[in-house]
Amino acid sequence: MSHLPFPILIIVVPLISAFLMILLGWLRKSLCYLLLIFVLGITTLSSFMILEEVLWKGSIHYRLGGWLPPWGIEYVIDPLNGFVLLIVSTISLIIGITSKPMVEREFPERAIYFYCLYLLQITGLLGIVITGDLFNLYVFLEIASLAGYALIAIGEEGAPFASFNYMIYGTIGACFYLLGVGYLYIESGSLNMADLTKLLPGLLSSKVTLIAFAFFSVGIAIKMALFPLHVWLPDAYTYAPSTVSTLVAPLTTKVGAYVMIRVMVNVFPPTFFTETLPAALLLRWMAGLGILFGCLFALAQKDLKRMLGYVLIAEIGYIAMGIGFGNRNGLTGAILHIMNDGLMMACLFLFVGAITLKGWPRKIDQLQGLHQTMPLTSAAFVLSGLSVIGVPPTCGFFSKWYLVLGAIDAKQWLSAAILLASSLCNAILFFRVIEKAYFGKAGNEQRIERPILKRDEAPLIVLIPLWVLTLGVISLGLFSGTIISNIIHLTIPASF
Amino acid sequence: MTIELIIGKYNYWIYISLMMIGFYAMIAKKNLVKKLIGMNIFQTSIILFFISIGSKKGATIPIVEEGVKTIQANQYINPLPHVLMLTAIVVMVSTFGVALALLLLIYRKYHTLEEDEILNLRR
Amino acid sequence: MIKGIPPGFIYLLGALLVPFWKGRIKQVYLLLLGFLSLGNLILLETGRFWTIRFLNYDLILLHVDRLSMAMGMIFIGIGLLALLYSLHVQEDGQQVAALLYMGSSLGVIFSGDYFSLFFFWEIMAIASTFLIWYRKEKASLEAGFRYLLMHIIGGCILFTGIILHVVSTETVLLQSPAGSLASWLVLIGFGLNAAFLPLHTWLPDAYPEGTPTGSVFLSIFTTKTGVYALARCFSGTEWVAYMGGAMALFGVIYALLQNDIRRLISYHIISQVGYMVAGIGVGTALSTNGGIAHLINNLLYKTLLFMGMGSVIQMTGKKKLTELGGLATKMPFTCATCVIASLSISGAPGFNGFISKGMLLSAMAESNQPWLEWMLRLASVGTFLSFTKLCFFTFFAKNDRIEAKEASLNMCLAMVFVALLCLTLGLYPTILLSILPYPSAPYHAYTLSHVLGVFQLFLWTGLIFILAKNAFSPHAWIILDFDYFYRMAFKWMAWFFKGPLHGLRISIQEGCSRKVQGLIQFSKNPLVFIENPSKGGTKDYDENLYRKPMGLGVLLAILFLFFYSLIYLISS
Amino acid sequence: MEGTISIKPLLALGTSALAALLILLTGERRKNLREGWTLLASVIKFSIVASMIPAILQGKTLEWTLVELFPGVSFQFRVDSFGLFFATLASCLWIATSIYSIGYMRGLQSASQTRFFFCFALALHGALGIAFAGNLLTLFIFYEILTVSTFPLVAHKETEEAISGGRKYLAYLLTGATLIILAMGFTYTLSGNLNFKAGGFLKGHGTDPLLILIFFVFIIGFGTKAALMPLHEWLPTAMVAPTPVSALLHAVAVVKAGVFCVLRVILYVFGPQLLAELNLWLLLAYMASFTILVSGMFALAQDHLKRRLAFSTINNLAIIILGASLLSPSGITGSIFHIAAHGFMKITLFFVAGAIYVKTHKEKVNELDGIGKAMPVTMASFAIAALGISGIPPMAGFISKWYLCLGSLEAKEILFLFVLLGSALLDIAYFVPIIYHSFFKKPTGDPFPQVDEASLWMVAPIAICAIGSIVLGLFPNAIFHFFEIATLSAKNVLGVP
Repeated sequence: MSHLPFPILIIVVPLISAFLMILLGWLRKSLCYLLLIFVLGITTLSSFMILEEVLWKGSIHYRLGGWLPPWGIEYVIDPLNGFVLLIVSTISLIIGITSKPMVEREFPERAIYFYCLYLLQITGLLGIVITGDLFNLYVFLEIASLAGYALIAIGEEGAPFASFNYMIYGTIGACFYLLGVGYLYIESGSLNMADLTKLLPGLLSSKVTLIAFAFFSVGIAIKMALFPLHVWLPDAYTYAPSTVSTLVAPLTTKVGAYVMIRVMVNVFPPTFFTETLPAALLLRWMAGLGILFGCLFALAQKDLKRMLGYVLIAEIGYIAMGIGFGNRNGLTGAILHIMNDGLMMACLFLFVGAITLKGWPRKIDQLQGLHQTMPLTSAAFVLSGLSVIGVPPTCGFFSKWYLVLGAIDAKQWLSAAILLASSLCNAILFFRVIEKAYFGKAGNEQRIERPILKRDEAPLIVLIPLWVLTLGVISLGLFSGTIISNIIHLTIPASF
Repeated sequence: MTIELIIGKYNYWIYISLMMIGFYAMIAKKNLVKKLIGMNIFQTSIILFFISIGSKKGATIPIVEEGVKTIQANQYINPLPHVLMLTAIVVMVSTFGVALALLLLIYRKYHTLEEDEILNLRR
Repeated sequence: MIKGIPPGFIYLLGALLVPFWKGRIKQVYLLLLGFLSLGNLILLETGRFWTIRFLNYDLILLHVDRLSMAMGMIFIGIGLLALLYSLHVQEDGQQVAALLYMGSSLGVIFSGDYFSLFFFWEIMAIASTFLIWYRKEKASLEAGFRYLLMHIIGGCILFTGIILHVVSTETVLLQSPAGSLASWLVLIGFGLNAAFLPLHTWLPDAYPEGTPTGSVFLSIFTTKTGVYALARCFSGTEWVAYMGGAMALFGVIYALLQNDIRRLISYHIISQVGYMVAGIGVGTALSTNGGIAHLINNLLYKTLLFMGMGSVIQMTGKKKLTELGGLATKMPFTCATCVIASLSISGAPGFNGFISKGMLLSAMAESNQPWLEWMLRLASVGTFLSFTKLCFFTFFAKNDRIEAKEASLNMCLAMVFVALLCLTLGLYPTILLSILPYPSAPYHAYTLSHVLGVFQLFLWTGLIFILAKNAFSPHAWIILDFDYFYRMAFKWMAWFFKGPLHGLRISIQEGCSRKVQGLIQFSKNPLVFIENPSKGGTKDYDENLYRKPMGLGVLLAILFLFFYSLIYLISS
Repeated sequence: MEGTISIKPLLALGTSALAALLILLTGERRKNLREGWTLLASVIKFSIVASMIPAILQGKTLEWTLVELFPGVSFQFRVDSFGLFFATLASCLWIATSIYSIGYMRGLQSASQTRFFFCFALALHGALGIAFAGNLLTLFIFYEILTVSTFPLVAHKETEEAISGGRKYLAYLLTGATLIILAMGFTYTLSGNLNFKAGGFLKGHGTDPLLILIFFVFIIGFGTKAALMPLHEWLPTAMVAPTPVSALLHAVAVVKAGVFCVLRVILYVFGPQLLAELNLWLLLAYMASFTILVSGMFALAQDHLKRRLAFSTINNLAIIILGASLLSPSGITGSIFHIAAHGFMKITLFFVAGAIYVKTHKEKVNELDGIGKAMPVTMASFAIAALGISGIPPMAGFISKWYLCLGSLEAKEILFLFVLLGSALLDIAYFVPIIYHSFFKKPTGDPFPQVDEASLWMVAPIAICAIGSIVLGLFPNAIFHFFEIATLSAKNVLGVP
């Protein structure tokens, strides 16, 4: 029993505040934003404290209601949870700060509900990460997803349809996951992850376990939008309101990736995943194809946000590929990329949000002159774009580096080639945009006439978080050594 | 293929058939409401699956009467799946609710709920 | 005690200041430089000085012995006269080039190691090229380029030899190169400057195209440094001696066929250098002395000839024998000096050519080289013949259409001075003999047999000229030299680089960019290979056109589930 | 060899980074201040770099470690003799280029000058970082900074041609960069180490075929920047950039950085011993020789002055690589020295091309007949530099030629000596016609009616660089001790005392 209440605070505070938000909204609408920031601040603080404690004292076991596992729900926080928790809460805080002007511009009348859903979404995501119980994870998964469906549906013309589409797939994914849990329960009689870790090695030969694993593989793949089960993603993220896609894009899929690592590598014995079954092989293939597909289709897009959606699919491919290598370096790369990609995507989607805020179109062709009116914003885009390409010293390079090392360790030359080719593809993608934004005169496409190309920067409340993220993108790469040796290495199973 | 496999595990067969019906609806039906119903059937099948794995022959519901001192596990069916499914039902209901709201939005926008018509409209 | 500095430095550093002076001051400055180096020459002592550490080598910038001293004296002396001759030149660049040229050739003469020798060798080549280009005619530009190319090629060959030598001996000291390949390469390198056959083509090609004053400088230094270098490193190589003989004959024969006056003299340079090379190749003390003596004498009368012909060209604007004539009265000084020079070169007694030619012939006889001796004698016949022709057709043949004035004062002064030198050395050969490298090889010029031999030769030659005057009269024909093949080779190479090779590069590039264009088109719509739903052909990708019903995705999910389960079940 | 801890490398790098920032902040409004920053930074940076020379000459190395990136590899600067050589060259020529580019950009009244100066400072930052990097990863970080910061410079004119040139540049270089990641990954997997060590650290790791593979991946990777054929095509295309950029690109920072990296790989990662054992040096030398000759031939066919210079650059870069691949003391010395020699001479040539463009807007070789009269100092500098590149004394090119040829004989491969001399001949063949046409050819009419020398901002750097290439030839150890440092590096690499 932990003496610190943080593990429960981090779930309960946003959950309760979500409902308080509506009450507060009836009283004073203007306070909602402050409440949001306050709550997100608390969660960030808590996750920070949790991570610190985990790193100093080892895993935290927090039992809800005092029930002993395997009957009660237990929150187990090891360095992996702690790390992802911190990523999720920090990014959500930063995005939360920026939400105000975007909400006011796009849907001011629905602000209260937005904030409420926002908190629910965060509750779900944090819950997924923090829980040590498989079923509880399902519940949080659905909380996050439901909030996500609703949030996405706020968006522009195609949003409800995209959201419905997302919901069908999401539900199937979640249900598959639930079935997997059910099969595991049949076999082992336990839902607790720590318990299962102990029980499962004896049960691996059973067909039921195999089927459970298959359900997990597909279910989680749908949730994390792994190719070819990604079909929901581009539409949903394109049509979502900018602040929503800024929140959902970096986090939801990353949390999905976390679940994949947790289930496949932690709950099941790692050798089961890499050696007994060709699961790692399949994952690598899916990831490799996904990377190529994502890059290729991103190239074909004309809409900046949609392009980023496809880039995201490729990025998910990276993480999956890292897991699929089934070795220390690969997994390090995958976990590091969860953080890095979270930052990069937040930064990029926030950029899109910022330019939409100032009335710029999202069409890549129409960005001429952007750097004159919004120099700082576009500079942030350039830097995070470079990170996606994998230009050092930005953080994107380091995850790519570990992934390549993993590929070399696993002797997966094709995968290595795909990783490298995709960074070239990314270069084309981002320099295409940069070129338009900075060297706009060349295009013979119709240039939108902007009579005054005066500086018209995004508001500070967006700009500062954007640059905080950008600085993170630039500088975290240099500290990746510290992060890896102090945190990520603790999360990797000993057998790797 | 023994008769036991069919009869003895009928609960699984039912769950699988329900699930397939749900899938069929989701895949083949053009109408979004029908798709949604398919999804609901699919979810219900999962509930059935969970409930059935918790059941035992001759056991009763897991409510301990007052005053009973010793609990014999084989007299009660496993309570945990029930508990889980209570939660799951809540989740599913809310999903359904959200979905209906979405359909409402879609209908307002396109004045139809037929998927192919919507796709055509957006071309 | 004031020690001398390396003589080349005076000119090399002096050249840098030329652009800062104007008009009369510049002329004084130039002459001052000449006298300064003359004075410096007196201060030089025998030995090795100015050893400096450069890179990993100890370079000797001032290596003085009798050979280099003799060369230095004549170079500086004649250089001063050449400067005097070219005082009227206005262009700074030309003066700078001339000074650099002189300085670097002096650098070659006085350097005691291969590194600095080569260093100055290359500067010499470049600087001299500018003297050709300054004429600014299209022909001279191209000829200069060919000249430069030849010299750079020669430089490269020499360089290879030197490097081979340096690597095998680990020293850069100037000595006979070690190793047969190295010595062949160095020999060829030196030989190109000394106009060995068939590497001589640069000489008659470029010298006639130089500026009038520039040609004077050109005729002085380049070939003579070659001869010097041969004397330093290849004295006594029989092969070289025969090359010399061949050059002497070849030059004369081609000279006889020329129409352009400066080209005629140019071929004579080859011939005269042949004498020297032969002397050096034989390698006895007397023959080497003879070679160097001939070098000195040749410098005097050949410079005089170039000066004279330069004046003629400058004054008349014509340079073909067929167009000239009758200048004897109009340019008396020029005429007189030219006749003196012609007599000198032909080796008439009383003129300096007589002394050195005699030395060479006696040396040949002494060392039992009858073939060489006869080759040189035959060349002498040709020399006399061609100079009779030159003087006759330039100055004495009838030509009424020509108009000319006497050359300017500085030119005449220089010419007269050189002519006097020719005579002095011819009449008082001891002056000449005292500075030669081997003081131990005595020679008496005016013996009866020598004088008689020469007169005999002159008589016969004169007879031939008078009898066959028409045959020798100038014709405007083109004479094929080895030149032709070199030019063709260069032309073909240039054509190949600019035509097929360039075309290949362009076509590869275009092929690549077409491929890239195709890729770009593909990337705009990766689904081109799949049927386009809106039957409009391949358009850019549009998500609305390609959006599939959501049932497809659901199906995909189930298929994947099935697929995964199957694989897991099979593989476990 | 123990490194002395010193903050100087960091300071030197910080200077240019700070300058870039200040330039960006100052912006278009206060031009003088902005350009003042450039000049100030270049001078400060140069003095910091120069102040490290004495310590290096004493055989020390200066180190500064920032942060450990992963086990065994830190973000670390280590200044050794080779690195300092390049850094001195780059920072020294940056001063010249800054002065020149002020003249150039003002002369052309070019747009987006802030971007230009910003990227310029950043590119120099990258170049210096490459020079000071203590391991492959740090090197790669700055390599990429250099690549990316040069893209806006190439595309500066914002015309269709400029942008496509920029694209080509990026396409080539980023492809190369990804290969480098792969090669680094292999290296790290094999040896668990990426720190440069004079004489290499890969010996004794991995199998021969794998090492050969790594080597070629490295060479192809870095070879794109060093414009090794057939990876050179970006370079002539990148000539659309403004001339100071071309000068920087082709004389100092970018391509030299590529060559520097190749040399680092040859000498400090693989090491002479390993390369000799695997016989890889010969292969590399053949590759370089091919490039040398073919690029020389290509250069002959170019009408565009800057393009001709570009091919000449390709040629010279390959010469540097050839020299290093010979693995002999003189070869390595010559090759390192040639980095500086070529730097000074080629930057002069580009400056001249730029000065001509600013004054006359002419870029073709055959349009320059008679320009020597109008711009005598400029064209004289051109002549000096061009002849120097051909290896004519007293210019610096001669010294490098001498040592390179010595090197080829020390390696017992006289073939490469012929290659080097052949390239010198080709140099003469394509440079000299420009010289005599510009000075002596009588053009029809007066093609340059009112042309005189460009502004002092431009002529001064031109003349200084031209004189510099002569001074470097006559006194190769003067001021910067270039030759001594080159010899020192060669000794370190070969392990000769």
